[in-house]
Amino acid sequence: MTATTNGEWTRHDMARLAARDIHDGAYVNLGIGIPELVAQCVPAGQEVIFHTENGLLGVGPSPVPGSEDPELINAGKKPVTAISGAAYFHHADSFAMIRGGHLDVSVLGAMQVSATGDLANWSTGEPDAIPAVGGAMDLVAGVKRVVVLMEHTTKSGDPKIVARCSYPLTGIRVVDRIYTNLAVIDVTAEGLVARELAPGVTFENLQAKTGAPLIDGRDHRS
Amino acid sequence: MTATTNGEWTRHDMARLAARDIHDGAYVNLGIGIPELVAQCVPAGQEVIFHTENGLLGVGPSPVPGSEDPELINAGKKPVTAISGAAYFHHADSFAMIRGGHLDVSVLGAMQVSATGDLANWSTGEPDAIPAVGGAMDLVAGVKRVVVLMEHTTKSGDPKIVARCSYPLTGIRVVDRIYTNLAVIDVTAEGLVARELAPGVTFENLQAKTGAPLIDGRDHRS
Amino acid sequence: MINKIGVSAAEAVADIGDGASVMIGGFGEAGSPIELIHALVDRGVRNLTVISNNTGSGRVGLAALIANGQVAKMICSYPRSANSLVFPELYRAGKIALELVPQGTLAERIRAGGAGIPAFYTATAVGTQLGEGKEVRSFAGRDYVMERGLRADFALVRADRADRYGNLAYTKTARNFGPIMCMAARTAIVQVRQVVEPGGIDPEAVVTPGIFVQRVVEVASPQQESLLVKEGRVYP
Amino acid sequence: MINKIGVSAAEAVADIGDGASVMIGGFGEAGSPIELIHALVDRGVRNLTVISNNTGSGRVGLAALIANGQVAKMICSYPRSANSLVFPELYRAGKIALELVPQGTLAERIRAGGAGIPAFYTATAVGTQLGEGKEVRSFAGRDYVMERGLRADFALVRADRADRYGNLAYTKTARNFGPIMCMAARTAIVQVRQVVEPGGIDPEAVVTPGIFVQRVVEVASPQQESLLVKEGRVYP
Repeated sequence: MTATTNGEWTRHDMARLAARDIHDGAYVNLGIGIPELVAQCVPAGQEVIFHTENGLLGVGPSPVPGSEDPELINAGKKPVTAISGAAYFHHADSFAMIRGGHLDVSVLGAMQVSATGDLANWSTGEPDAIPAVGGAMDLVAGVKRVVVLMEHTTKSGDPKIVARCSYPLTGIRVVDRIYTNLAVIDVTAEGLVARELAPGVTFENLQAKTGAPLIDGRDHRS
Repeated sequence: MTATTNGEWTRHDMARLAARDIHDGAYVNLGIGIPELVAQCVPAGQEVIFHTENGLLGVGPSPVPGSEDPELINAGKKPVTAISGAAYFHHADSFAMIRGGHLDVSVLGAMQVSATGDLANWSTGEPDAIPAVGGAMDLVAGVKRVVVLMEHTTKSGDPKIVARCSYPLTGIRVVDRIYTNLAVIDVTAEGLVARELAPGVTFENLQAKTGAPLIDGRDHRS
Repeated sequence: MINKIGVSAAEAVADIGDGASVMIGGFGEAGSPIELIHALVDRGVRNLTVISNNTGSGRVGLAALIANGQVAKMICSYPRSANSLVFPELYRAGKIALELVPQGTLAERIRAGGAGIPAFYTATAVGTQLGEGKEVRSFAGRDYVMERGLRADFALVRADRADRYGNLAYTKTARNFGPIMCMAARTAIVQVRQVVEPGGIDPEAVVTPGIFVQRVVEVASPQQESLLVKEGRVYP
Repeated sequence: MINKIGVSAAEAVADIGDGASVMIGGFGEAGSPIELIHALVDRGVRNLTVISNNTGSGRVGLAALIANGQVAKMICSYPRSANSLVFPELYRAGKIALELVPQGTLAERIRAGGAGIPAFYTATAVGTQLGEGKEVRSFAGRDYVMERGLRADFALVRADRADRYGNLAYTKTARNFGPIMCMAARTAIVQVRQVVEPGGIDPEAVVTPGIFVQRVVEVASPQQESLLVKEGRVYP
């Protein structure tokens, strides 16, 4: 695993770590932003099927510039392609896949994750913000495993992993694992367990940047 | 309209009367038995689309003997054909059409119809009978207009139009019109209204064979 | 590489155990997965709950499974038909339980189960025997009964074509319950007439996307139930 | 003879009046029926409730309808996007109401409305702001909120092909909300790129059966919203 000069993981590192943990043959929905990078990081020899909630199972790589099709887009409204063996369907069928527990993994960005796996990623709650939720609440309620890819702290250095979310929730007790630029952290019944640390990060340093108690789980990786 | 030598309507007469009342362009589901004859009686120049609840919109005529397809059947499990412009769909979509009020007319057979339009057509309620309901309860609950085609009395001469159904109900206050070998009768808020009588039938004779009061509505046909 | 194809019918049903719930596709013989059902007869597992619109004909297919004493309970809409002999006999003898469900409610309960909907309301069966004991609730002045989503451990389904991802296309009215049963089962096992390459089914015309299918068995020339019944065949 | 084709966009929307509820298909520009929306802008009717996943881009299509002051309320999942300027401005000024619905709940509410289901339960939004005020009920130990089916007076939808019966085929991810909105609207109005003869759409590949469609408008070369936005176009 490569890392930045300061010993933290890059966004691509985070995506590679998340991709490593996705089992061969899994059905996966990728959120907008850093999660989109996961599609490029599927290990050689494995096959993962990507779902986009706007009606496509079997999302392929980005189109060659100039060959974009405005009727073939992902949930972020970016042009995509479809693999051979893809299927199109309408929105109710697409969310039947999500709500019915048929997707294996949902990879999402986040504004905050709580010590018990509550997720906040749809609204700052500010009075003049335009609230917009999209499919996030459906994904966290329906997909078997929900993982978050995000920077460990805000731009101003505040922890995004917190005892309790201050932003409006997307779902309660929904996050299973968090990948940040500093660490891989599991949400367990015992609490937050740090499984892996970026090369330049110490446990003490990680704890200092985290708004909830961490358990050092590096000796008993799941 | 032809009639039998005793002045009663034949099954084909009843089907023709029912077909006459179906508007051009209607979507219609035909029950098993006498109702199936309605398909052959659509007036020239009109087009009616027949739905079968096992997943076909655009049921065509019976296949030429020898060309039956066991995978192309109607709800009575008889071989049918499909018109050009037909569509196949699964059972949940098929009953979405029914339950969602998209079908214009449901033509059903009946064991009993009550004075208020209750329908009994699925079970005799006898202890050793094998209960079987099929799609009848869905049809009467969902289709905009429900009409019944049946013999006016049982084989032993008992009225099938009754004050209250003695057989288990298929639905409450669901029947709009009844076509029998003797008459065309509407279920209205005022009661049962005889709209048309077969040529050899008098109102008094009809009333004598009917288990609920009839209003003579022949002067104000709807 | 994802490949859901390649198992035999016997292998495909090898983990269906005693007491399992099994959805079985088909409306009459159209879409009935007769080879998969016979593989389940061969296994001899018992105490099954079977969800299927009918109860089979003659002594083959679903009727053979019932005749073999493997089914403790049927959930269906129409257990009676021209050549349905086995179920009525066992039912009258009190040897098999029946949950009778209106056909559209059955379809919607299965679809709901597959779509993660635990319960919904429908006007079907309000005021009838089949609505008895169910919660009644009024919306906009009309009464509805509450019905529960239905899932199963397994589904046995017949389709026409499949690719290695499990994408399915069906034939005419043999589609019927297949797509929704694939959605509602934890393990959906599908027999198809033909396996095609990925892309061999137009992605616009895939009826069941592969995510709903776990195993595909190729049966190039399936037996036709009505012919077996006409010949008086008995399985096994 | 049944023939749902042959009207112009203006004729197709001529009976959409003040206060109507209108479902508008599309996910972003994909599947957005821009010519039908512009015909509705031309009509100038007001006080509309619009159900659509987004709120449009730039000053064309759905955004033009909103900018024109015709929409009193939006029911949608994602009213914010890169080129979404009109809605935020009116929303902040208190000139348009918003019912925010999770995308999957929105889709299922529309499908339920079309399928005659007045209400259903979903785990989506439990314990969140968007679940507040909704009935919560536990099934098998898990909490769900009750959501209501959603219907509308009209739907404006874009598909790829139609025949005179109203059977529809779509293109790729432009399918999105089209099929369920056709189901849920009392009058579904569809613009298509091409009209074909009956049978021209394989009956196995019809996505929306004609029973759900009332009017079809052929628009052989629809405008592309993103290009209009890039050019800074303003409708009308």
